[in-house]
Amino acid sequence: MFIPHTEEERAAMLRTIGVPTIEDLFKDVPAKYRFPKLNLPPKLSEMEAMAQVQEYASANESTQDMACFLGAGAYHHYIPAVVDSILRRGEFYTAYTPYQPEISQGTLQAIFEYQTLIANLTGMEISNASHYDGATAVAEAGVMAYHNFRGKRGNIVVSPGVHPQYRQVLCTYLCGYHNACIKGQDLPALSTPSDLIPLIDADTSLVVVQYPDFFGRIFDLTELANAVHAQGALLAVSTNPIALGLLKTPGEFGADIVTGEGQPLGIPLSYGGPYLGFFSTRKQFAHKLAGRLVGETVDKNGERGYVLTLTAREQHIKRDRASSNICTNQGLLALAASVYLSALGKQGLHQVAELCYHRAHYAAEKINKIKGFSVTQPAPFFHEFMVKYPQPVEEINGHLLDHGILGGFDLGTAYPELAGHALLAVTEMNSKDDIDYLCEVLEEAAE
Amino acid sequence: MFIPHTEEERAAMLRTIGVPTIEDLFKDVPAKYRFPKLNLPPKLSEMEAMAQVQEYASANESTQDMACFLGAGAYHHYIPAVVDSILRRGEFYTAYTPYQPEISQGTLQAIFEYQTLIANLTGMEISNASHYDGATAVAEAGVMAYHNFRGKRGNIVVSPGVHPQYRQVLCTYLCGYHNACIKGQDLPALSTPSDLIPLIDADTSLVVVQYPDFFGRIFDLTELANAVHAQGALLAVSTNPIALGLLKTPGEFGADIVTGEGQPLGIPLSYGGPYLGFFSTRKQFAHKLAGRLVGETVDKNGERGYVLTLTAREQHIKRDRASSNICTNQGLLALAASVYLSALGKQGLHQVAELCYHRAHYAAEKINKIKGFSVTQPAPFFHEFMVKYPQPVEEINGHLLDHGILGGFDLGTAYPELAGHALLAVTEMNSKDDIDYLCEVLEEAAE
Amino acid sequence: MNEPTIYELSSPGRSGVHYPDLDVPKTALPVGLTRNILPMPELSEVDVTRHFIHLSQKNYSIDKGFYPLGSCTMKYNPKVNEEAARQPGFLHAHPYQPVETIQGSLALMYQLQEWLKEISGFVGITLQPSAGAQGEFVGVMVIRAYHQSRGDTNRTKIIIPDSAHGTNPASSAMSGYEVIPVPTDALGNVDLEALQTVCDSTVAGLMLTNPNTLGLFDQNVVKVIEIVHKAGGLVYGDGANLNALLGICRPADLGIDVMHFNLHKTFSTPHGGGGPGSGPVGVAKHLVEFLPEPVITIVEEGTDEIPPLYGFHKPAQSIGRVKAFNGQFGIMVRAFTYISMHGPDGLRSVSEYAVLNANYLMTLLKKTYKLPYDRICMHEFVLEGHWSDAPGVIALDIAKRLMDYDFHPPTNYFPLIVPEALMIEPTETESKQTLDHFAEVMLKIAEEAHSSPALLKEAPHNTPVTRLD
Amino acid sequence: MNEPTIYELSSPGRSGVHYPDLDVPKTALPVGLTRNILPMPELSEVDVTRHFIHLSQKNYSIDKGFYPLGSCTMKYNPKVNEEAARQPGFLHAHPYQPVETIQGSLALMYQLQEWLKEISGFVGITLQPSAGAQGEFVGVMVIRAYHQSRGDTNRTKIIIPDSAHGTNPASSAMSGYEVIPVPTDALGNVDLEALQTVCDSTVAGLMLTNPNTLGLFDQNVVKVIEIVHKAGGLVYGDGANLNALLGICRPADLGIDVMHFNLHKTFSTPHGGGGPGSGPVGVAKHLVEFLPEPVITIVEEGTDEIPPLYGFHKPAQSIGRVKAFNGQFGIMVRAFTYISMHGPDGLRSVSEYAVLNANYLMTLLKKTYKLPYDRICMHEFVLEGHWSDAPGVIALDIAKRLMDYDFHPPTNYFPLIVPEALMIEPTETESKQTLDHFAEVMLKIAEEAHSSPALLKEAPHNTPVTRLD
Ligand SMILES: Cc1ncc(COP(=O)(O)O)c(C=O)c1O
Ligand SMILES: Cc1ncc(COP(=O)(O)O)c(C=O)c1O
Repeated sequence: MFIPHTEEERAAMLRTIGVPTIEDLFKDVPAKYRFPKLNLPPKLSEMEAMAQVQEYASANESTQDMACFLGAGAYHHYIPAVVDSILRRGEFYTAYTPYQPEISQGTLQAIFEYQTLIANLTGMEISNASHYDGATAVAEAGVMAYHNFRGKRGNIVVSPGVHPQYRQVLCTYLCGYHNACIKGQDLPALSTPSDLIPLIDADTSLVVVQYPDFFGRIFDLTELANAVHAQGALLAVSTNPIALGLLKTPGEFGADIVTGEGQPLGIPLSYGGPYLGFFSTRKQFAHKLAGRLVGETVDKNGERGYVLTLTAREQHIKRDRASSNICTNQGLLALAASVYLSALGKQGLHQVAELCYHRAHYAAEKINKIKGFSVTQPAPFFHEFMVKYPQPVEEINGHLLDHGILGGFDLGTAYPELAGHALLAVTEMNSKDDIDYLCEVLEEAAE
Repeated sequence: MFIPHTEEERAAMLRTIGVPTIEDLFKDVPAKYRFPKLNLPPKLSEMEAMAQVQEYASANESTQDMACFLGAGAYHHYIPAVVDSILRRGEFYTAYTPYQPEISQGTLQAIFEYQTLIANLTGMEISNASHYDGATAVAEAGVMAYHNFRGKRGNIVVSPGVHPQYRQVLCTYLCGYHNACIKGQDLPALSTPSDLIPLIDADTSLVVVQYPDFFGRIFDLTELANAVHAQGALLAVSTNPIALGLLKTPGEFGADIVTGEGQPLGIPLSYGGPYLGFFSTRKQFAHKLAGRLVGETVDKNGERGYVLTLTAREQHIKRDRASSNICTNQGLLALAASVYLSALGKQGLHQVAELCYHRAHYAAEKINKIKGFSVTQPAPFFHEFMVKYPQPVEEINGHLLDHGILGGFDLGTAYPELAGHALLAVTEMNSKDDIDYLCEVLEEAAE
Repeated sequence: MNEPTIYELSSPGRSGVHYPDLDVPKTALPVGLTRNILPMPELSEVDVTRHFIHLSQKNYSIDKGFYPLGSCTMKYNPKVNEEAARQPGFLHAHPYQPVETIQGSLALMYQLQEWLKEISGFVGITLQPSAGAQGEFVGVMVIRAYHQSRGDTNRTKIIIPDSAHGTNPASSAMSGYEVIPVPTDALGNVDLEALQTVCDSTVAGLMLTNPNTLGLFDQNVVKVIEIVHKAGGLVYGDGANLNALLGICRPADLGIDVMHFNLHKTFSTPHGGGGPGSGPVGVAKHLVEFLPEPVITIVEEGTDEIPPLYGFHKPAQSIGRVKAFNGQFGIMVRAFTYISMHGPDGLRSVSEYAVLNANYLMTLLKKTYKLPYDRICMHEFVLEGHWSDAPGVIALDIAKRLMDYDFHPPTNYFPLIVPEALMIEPTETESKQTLDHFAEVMLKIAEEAHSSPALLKEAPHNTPVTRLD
Repeated sequence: MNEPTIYELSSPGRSGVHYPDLDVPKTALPVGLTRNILPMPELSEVDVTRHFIHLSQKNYSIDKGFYPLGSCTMKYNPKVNEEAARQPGFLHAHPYQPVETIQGSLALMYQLQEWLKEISGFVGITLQPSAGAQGEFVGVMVIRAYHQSRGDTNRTKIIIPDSAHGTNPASSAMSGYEVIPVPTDALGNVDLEALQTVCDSTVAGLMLTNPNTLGLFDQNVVKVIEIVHKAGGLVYGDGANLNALLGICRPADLGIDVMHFNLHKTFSTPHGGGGPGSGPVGVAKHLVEFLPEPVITIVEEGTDEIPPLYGFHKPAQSIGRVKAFNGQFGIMVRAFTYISMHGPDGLRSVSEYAVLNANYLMTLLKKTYKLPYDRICMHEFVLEGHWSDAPGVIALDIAKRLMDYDFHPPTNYFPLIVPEALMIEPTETESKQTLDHFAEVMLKIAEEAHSSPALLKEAPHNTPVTRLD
């Protein structure tokens, strides 16, 4: 199976080492704790293990079995077959961090390209090699801003329109930092960027907004950016990469940091992970950036090559003064995003974004016409929009489920003031027919 | 998508060629037949095409949804994940016939190893690179034997225990040959090898048996081999490669040609294809062998290399005097078989064969005890055994299907005299629990 | 780097894939009928993976680069095809499942038959043949059955142009026919006069490749077919070159009676290092009843709500079976997916761009390499790989030298009627940039052939092994 | 061969993946909020495939060969794991699906929690952390929350041995702690005296890696833990080296309070060229209520017929969330599959053979390379890559020279306490043959270092690029 040793080989190796048995190699382990009996099920053969896994998997219903109108930070997009065909290459997935550049040029160039793609997509200058997910990317933006002002500005203003879980993670990450304080959490759920401005002051290191926000709303961030910069603070924008196939970039608004969840870029839903946190910023912050960074160089023959750069920021060298503890990140998913963006290209990405945009608006308009349902939120929005339901969201969602539809996110669970509202997501996977069917079932549900 | 040309590139290329439009390249096509309108559905995007294909696929029930006791030449075995991980390598599946050995050593060495594995498995000296399937491998044995005697021996004696479709294919292949005649077709279905002996005479070029035969029966072929050779004829044995994990090889019995269906060696059922015909023989017939053959050589630096060898047999050179017309064969499936055999190895193959053997006998014994059912056929058998049903096989199979069981092959469809008999197959995929469940449902069916 | 064989890597006692322990009582093994040694290798999974990964790295492939192997249509194989064919409902279906449980596969096959009819103009299709050569065999056997069914038993010959692929004569011979070659004329067409001469009442048919293996559309194709038909023969079309004709011209419209398709060429199913392929055969009306069994058919018409029930049909005068089960199903799924993604306009574009690419490349090369038949080509063209002022350099040297530049060489030494043939088929999936780069290298090699021929004679220089014979 | 970047390969106007045409009316785009240029590359699918295939070919990987990168446990990644994680029911499940629709995933996570508990001896597990470093962060935050919950707010320091991985001090600092290093003694253990000295009431805890990064099991581990506990501190275990301890010793039994697992090391989930990993954290009883949310739990007990209903639980004094959604689920499936296929005996074998391999290789090399701590090692060992009689040659040169022999080098320059460190972790999946071959090459390189050092200084010689800084 996976341990190749034959009896003879083991015996020969023990002879070379000079111990009689393998057990003798463990004498440093306190005898009383040595060789505990593990109460685990007996081993399965590969075919049994696969059968078992299939049994678990088939106990799920998934977006392959249901029409999915659920988003809220994870989106059901089509993944072109070419993406997984590349991810399945052992050369990529069984390598590790490219510590030895000469035999890691594949990984290094792929990351370099990923960085370029993300910088271009977000309208920024540089990008790192990835974060764990969209949430920790926001958190690391908080940490970076904190360090940027050497801890002298403790406040981080966060819009309630930032994904609720991202805000939680930001809080967890920052709570060990002296003086750090997250503001804006008690603003009304549907606050707009301008509602944040009064909270920004000389103690503010960072302002964080989501664009489009958690409710799918698209706001002009110019005014906010000006206000942030007027106070000498930084602006971080957590964004949706597919929306940027269509929308003005955070960079154009003047964002200092752009983060986001890269899952929509060719990464399967996979019950929430592994996903991809992306993080881009301006050149001036290169030394403050967490994580890995790949740069271009030349070898002695003038041949172009790629290397991990600015590693002095990393914990291997800086230890307790490192800008972050991140080590293993989401390399393979960054590769997925690169292949996805390359495969779709300019036209494809734009087309997907348009399909999402127009279909979501079509759905909103149509749902708004159903008796009892109302879409109170004005256009424009992307991927998602909020609907007021005539009955508890859970009930309606139960009804949808019975009709093979995975309903929207129950906003009341994250924003008590929005109880009775659902957040419905529409992507290129939801055809007009799917949307029409959803409307039918919704109508029925309300009866 | 797949055609990369931009408008500008097309225009530039036409300028270089010196024609104004692409249409002008087709002036040799008679105008009246030029540019027909094809009545085909409009093109689908990748995501639509995948959705369509998924719809078709899910209109099937498959052995993944049902407990499968159906065999009859195609078997439900477990395919270790490593097999497909290799088959998905673009380097293998997007290459073609290794005409240029220096850049095809991967394919060539893999075929060479396949040939060695098959020769070793069947107990023969040489193997070719593959045939289309088990049926055409038998047919090509017939053609080879015919040519071996320069058409002077027209008779081929074929056991009724050879797969009915293989016999049909043999007939189709041979019917263009002067004087060729297939004998033995009117013997009783359950004839034994010794029943063939009276049909063998000086006009016999070849005797074909299946081992284990279509009914799963395992016969000693020594006596038959002696009788065949006494008449100066050749013996071809169509065999089951998994059974050879356990059983005496056809080579040991004195077979001159061994063929078989390689599907059980790591190839998905895939509704009947693509499969793999294997074909091995003795060195003395190397020049008579159809298809490709890879041999070992050294380059000028003494480095070992592999090449297509004895190509003078092939139709590129010999044209109408070639030993066969086979060109494209089943290369990728031969690779699958190599990976499968390497991954299972000596222990694994033996273990699979044992599981099949013992479970089949367990099932037979248990079914035989069910009222109304009888297993008339004495042990030993492999993979399969014949059961007499108390009701028409179709009816019982219908009942099984209702209980999620894919029942056995209805022998009456191929052997009218065996109406009311089913051929049940058992592999390592059928656990004792599955078998017990089958018995329960059978018992119920007969009530 | 030499890669050991799996047997050399084997270590006695090492175990690979494990299986469940036996859960039923043992039955005695048949005495005297078990084997004593099972000479299979003994490896761990890591050994196996590394071995085959190492081997794969020694291969050239379309996924790696340009593969202009003439007559083989080495177009890019879309990755979605691979996913399509691996849908569990397809992958795990047993060939003997009751038809009611397998309607998805049958519907797909039926649809593919219909589409192939529409593309080619034929009236009947069998999906059963495993590859082009088997398609040829089927076609010739169908021709044979046709004549026999009419009691026309004197027809013992098949005419085959000298430019034809070797499988054509081999298939004819397998079907019991004598093969009569006809020459190619100066323009690259079938020599009409010669054809006339051999066309008599002993002729069963002609095997015609059009566009032929020179990449040329026969300018007299209608006439050629007429001559054969007049003599009472039928015309077989070798569809290996169909990539030039999608939406351009339907072979049946020209009068061809029977033709095979190469799904692994025209319809982008991968070549697998030498297969699997798939070689469906299309026939005109008068030949439908001779097709091999099974043909997929509608056994019960559907309604608006209920889909039709698909099943099998055995043509009345079928030549029989040529393969067990139902053909290379997995390959059909790939071709089906490919056709779906193209639609009528997309298919026509395929051929248009295949022909554009070939003519473009031919234009770039023909000043430097001799082009024996200089006219607009279809999807491929044939050059001569030798020069009188570069004695000693042959086409093979050019082929090997191309490897040094990371290209797969063109087909060598075929068709036989062109000396030192280099048969180049770029396909439509290659970009202008790739063609320009290839042309540049070809011109450079032509120069090297004159200035430093040793570079060619000793090529390839960077491959895992040096030149092998 | 230089591979152009995807932007260099781009051709204006070229299109990649196509999507359906819009089937609903258009809505006006938000004025002033759309982008004018979308600087994405323009490629066809064949461009994309070839590009990434070319890149892949420039990588070393476990699938290609021996990868003894110390501290990273580069064991073979079973192929079945990849299939398991790609089961459609897993792959297409949305993280916010109602729990009733996702019992398969939840049951798997629950089971994995239980198994990790059993393997480690801990009482509570969170599967949420994304990798080892995030696990450390979680662990230290849990320690912090524990002290705070007791009103013990004076503890501002975390003690970390000088041999520790850089993530340990970084994680402590992120959690607001001051880092106090303790030295390693001559035998490679934590210096007890030094530890005693720094252990006072300001100490929140100790981060201990055991076996440590020298590959040595701390011979005083129980004592070390006792000292910290006596001072009121807690002990964090860095579980990166758990591959030495499966079925050998349960960290919780030793008294460790909290520890992270690296599923991507110990449990064979692939490293992906730098992730994704997964870093579950196990805690002793007194820390269970501080775990991040969510923990998977049984919300309704099952019966013989009805399986239990699984759901989420938020521990009462949870440190909060450290990641959106439910952790790196796909990685959990792989680890789950791996554990299933090993069972208790198989897991113990993993560690036994990992340790056997390391000791064997150490024995073969230690006469030639200086072994600074010469005693039986666990799953890895650290050599010094320099010799006084080969001036100028450093560990890096040896690393680069190994590439010429098709090996991945060991970890370089870590742990920091060994000069010119070469940290070698063979893992249990490598065969004696591979180890013998590696040892042979290492001895040859040692010889070359003395006889022809330029060979080392100029290495690597056959890589796509020469030495890069
Ligand atoms: C012109 C021509 N005809 C027939 C064939 C035979 O097709 P296959 O290889 O699919 O059997 C080929 C294959 O290369 C060919 O090029
Ligand atoms: C000893 C040790 N601790 C912690 C880590 C960090 O783990 P990860 O890379 O999963 O974040 C590593 C990783 O290399 C390590 O070797």
